[in-house]
Amino acid sequence: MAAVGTVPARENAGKGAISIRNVTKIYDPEGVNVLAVDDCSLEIAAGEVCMIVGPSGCGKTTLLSAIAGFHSITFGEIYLDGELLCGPGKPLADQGADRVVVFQNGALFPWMSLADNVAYGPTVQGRLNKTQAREKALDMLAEAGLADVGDKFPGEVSSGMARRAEIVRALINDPKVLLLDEPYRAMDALTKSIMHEALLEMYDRTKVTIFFITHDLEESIFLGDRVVVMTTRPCRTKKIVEVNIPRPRDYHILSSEEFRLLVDEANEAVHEEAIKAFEAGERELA
Amino acid sequence: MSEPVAGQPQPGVTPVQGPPAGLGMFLYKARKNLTGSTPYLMMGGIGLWLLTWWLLCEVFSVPRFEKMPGPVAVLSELFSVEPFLGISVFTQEYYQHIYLSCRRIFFAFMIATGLGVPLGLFMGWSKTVRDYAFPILETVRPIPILAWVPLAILMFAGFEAPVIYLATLASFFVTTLNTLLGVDSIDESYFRAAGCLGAKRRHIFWHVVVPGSMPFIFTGLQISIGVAWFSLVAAEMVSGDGGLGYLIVDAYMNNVTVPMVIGMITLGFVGWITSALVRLVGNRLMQWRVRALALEGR
Amino acid sequence: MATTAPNVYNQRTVVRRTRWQKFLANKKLWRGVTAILCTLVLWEIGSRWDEWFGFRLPFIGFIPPPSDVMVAWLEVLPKIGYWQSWYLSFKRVLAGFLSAMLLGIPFGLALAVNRYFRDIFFPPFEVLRPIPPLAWVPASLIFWPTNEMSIAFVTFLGAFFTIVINVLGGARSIDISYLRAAQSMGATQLDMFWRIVLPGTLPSIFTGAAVGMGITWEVVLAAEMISGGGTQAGGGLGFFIWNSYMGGSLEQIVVGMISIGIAGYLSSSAIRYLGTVCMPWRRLF
Amino acid sequence: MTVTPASSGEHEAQGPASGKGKLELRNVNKGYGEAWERQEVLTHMSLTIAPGDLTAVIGPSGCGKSTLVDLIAGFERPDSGEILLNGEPVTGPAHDRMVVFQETALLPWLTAYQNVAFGPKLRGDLKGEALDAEINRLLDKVGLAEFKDKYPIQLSGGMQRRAELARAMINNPLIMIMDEPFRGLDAMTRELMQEFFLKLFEETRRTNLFVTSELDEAIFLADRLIVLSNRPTSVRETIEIGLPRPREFHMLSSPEAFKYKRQAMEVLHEEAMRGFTRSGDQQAFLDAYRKGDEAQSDG
Repeated sequence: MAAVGTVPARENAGKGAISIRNVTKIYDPEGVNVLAVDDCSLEIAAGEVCMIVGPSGCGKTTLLSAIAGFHSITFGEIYLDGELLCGPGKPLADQGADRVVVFQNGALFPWMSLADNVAYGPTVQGRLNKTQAREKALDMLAEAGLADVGDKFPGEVSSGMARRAEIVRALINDPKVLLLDEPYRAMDALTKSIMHEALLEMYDRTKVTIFFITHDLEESIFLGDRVVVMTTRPCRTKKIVEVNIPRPRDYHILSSEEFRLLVDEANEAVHEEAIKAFEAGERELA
Repeated sequence: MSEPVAGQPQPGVTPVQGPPAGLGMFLYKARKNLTGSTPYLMMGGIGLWLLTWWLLCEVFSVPRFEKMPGPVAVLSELFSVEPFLGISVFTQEYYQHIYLSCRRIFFAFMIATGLGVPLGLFMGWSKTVRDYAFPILETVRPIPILAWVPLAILMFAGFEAPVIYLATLASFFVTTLNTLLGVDSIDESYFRAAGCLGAKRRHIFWHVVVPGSMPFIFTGLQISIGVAWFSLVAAEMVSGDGGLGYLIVDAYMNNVTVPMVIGMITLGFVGWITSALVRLVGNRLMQWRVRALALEGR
Repeated sequence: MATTAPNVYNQRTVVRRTRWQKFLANKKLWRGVTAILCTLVLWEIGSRWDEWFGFRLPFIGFIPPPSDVMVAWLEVLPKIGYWQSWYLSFKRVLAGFLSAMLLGIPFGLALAVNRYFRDIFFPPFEVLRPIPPLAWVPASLIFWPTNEMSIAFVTFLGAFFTIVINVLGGARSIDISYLRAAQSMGATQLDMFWRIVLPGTLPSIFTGAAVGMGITWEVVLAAEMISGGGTQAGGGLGFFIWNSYMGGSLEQIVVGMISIGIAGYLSSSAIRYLGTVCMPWRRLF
Repeated sequence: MTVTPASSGEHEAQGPASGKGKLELRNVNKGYGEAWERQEVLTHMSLTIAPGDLTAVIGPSGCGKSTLVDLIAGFERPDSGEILLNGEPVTGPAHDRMVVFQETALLPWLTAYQNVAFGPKLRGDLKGEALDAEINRLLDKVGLAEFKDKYPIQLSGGMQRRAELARAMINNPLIMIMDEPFRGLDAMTRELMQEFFLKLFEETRRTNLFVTSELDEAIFLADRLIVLSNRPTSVRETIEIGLPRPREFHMLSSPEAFKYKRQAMEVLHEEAMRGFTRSGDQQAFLDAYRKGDEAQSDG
């Protein structure tokens, strides 16, 4: 579905294919020498919701950081729409507004109101002037059901609202890819399910490519087109589950038969990795 | 799915009766505060303290305490139109001393803030600046400010400059280190988020580093103004000419105790006012934090 | 494109550095050393400007050059009087500091655990707190029979307020679930005080002690300068500085300043060390 | 529900009834604040927890689950109504009801061993070698034998929860109250902790009240699931979970489990939305999420 209402059609619609080829990341090669990602390859189509599931500390976030340009990679290369992001000779990708990250604990600037936060991207890139950006920000917030709280500071609204505003802040830049790093981790299950529906609704509107990191299997099946189960450190792809549940989805799906079958299919692999990660964790501390 | 937004009345929920407005709210709060024992105990505490002071110094004239002026002596002197010892709220001299001290504090505080905050920000922002500047700062810092007194007198001519220099030095260290701490305290994800949104390095400085370290800067400034008063008093006592510290030490030299205590009380009061002012400015500049804290405090 | 062999991990040819090589490559360290050396050199040049170029630079020109300071220091090092100053100052700091701890910790804890006690005693405490400790010097000189006692009293005041505020804040911020857990395991009020409130406040006590120690040194120094100067009761590093000032020995002033810096640093390190010994659970990580 | 007590070699110092408390809440009401600030948290709360059962309580966040725990544990008193444990009214905190706290309340200045020893040492009801043996047995049982001399911050999140379980179990409570004990753990560790806890429970069948906001967790663990309504809170629905014991994690994706899930989800979603969009009162809204924010500090 194309964009509705006040938002003009997305310029970057249909873009955002990520190609991760043989990526390896070694932290601190001269010292502790930790192999975080080992020869990982993954193709993500434009407009796909790709869910990455793996135990915490397995190296998923490293992968996201490499795409976003926070961390360099040691070997391999990553392409966005056929253009090299990082690879040999250019280990660190440039940071840019075509790949916007939503962070685990939220990174709305607490010193700016929600509207200013959302308007920040276009203003700082010089695409829009302050008033225009603010207007657009308020429009987009209203669309996400946050019309009344545009002038509030992030500390004044609930974490659920803040998280939605953060996604709006990402979307206003018309990114090719939205990178989400366990954004709902700290929320309780019921709030989470409401947040999921809000995210799905935004996705149905924009069809932006989503790279979503989580360790919650149900969340990933509910949201994703494809669930990639990762091994514990070093990070490799272990199993890929295609999710063919039609969109738009709502919470009824969570208790449907097809959902159950998918959970059943992926559960074994995830559980195995969880135990492995757990045992590794115990060993490390002993 | 579009959720109803907070602000629209929802069916099936009993409306919460709003808080009373204006005078009603004031009366409600006053009533609530006065029903507990706390306000009475607090007043009792102050009263008890004044009473002890009075009994010790003026009524029973306990040995050693008798040398000190009691609260009655101090207060009657402080509020007499024709003070016996020359200092009261009706004399110009009293305000002259306050003015002198405040002016020195003002200059010292401004210089220290003007130098310390930018230095701290740059140290936090650039690793190179920090690597060079931090060791020097840390080497000089353990030297107590008051050890600088003789050097300050030698380095600066006159009465005014050494005093201001000492107060400045004291608040400079506190301000710089707290600002640095403030920059360090900013979550890495804010830098990353700004980078993602297309901010350049200079944008990050102005939009992330500066506002993000504000809370620590103002904590630092509050401590810094306290430290400035601390060193100002010492400096005025040793080398000064006028000012509240001088008032105290001058009274001591002349063997009169009442102006001494008046000086102490005034110092406490003025010091408290200045730090309240800093807090006020901080709160004005950091509405985002004040509001969030107010909600949490509930 | 094919930059990766399938088993990259084992084929790495990265050379590991030895500890010594790492030390040499420590950029931060060398930058720090450079900065301090540069400062010293600039100081030397600034101070000797008068000698070399015939006119005095402002400010820095009045400070003796570091080389002269070094010479002066070597001169006083073997003298007993210098070490006696150290001893006297340390004694005063310790006396004031310990008495502040002994009174401040129980007072702070009492303020924290008992509401009525807090309501009564906190307001006068708050009224007295903003008065800078040095403003008490003349009053305490009059009040106490000896100089030594008045110095001790002012020193005590300096540390006392800081320690009380820290203890109070620390004790009030103890997680309520600790108290509840203890309660449901059958702890009495006394148990809760000794086993929860006290260890829970320990970190704040040490924070307060570290800050208090700094103030103590300042106060002792000032008190020595103001009161001890010129009398036989004097002594101490503050007096050493003041005496050098009166005697016009600029180098010795700087020697005194550096000595006091070292002394202050030593005492705060001692507190930090004590903190790690008393709180093993904070030493980790 | 009739249960045959699992016979394990457990130390049963408190007599035969140990660990098999029966808890009853009769028409309990609780609210906070005065006048216009007054917020009713619990209204007409009645429920019975059968001995040897694991009862899960689930409800939207901010609905008053924690208040319920505080009341049962005796940290707070109800405004009206009564709480009975084995027929005796609850008057204050005591070691017959042990709470396992959200996040954990292990004392950071004590090692795992000392933390477990804390309760018995306070009361002095278990001493010397008997105490030592019991602590070691429990630590071994929760898989922390190697870690007994470590301080809580040296342990991983999962280990801390297990240490806290051991600390509660050594007091031999009549009932264990778990207040969202696995909150803040990541989903995978959480799953493992659930399995672990389940094994522990099925071995001892100690009466357990398990408060949670995670539906899967509740269905996986519980004999009975109590769904709470949004604030003011009362029991909205009770679902008997008939999954066989001993349970395994496969059962969670069985058709039967999904049947329970469907049943509970309808009610829960409705209640959660009610909390989410509750009136225009921003404050109430925030209250509901305050806890979610606090959990973030777990990073």
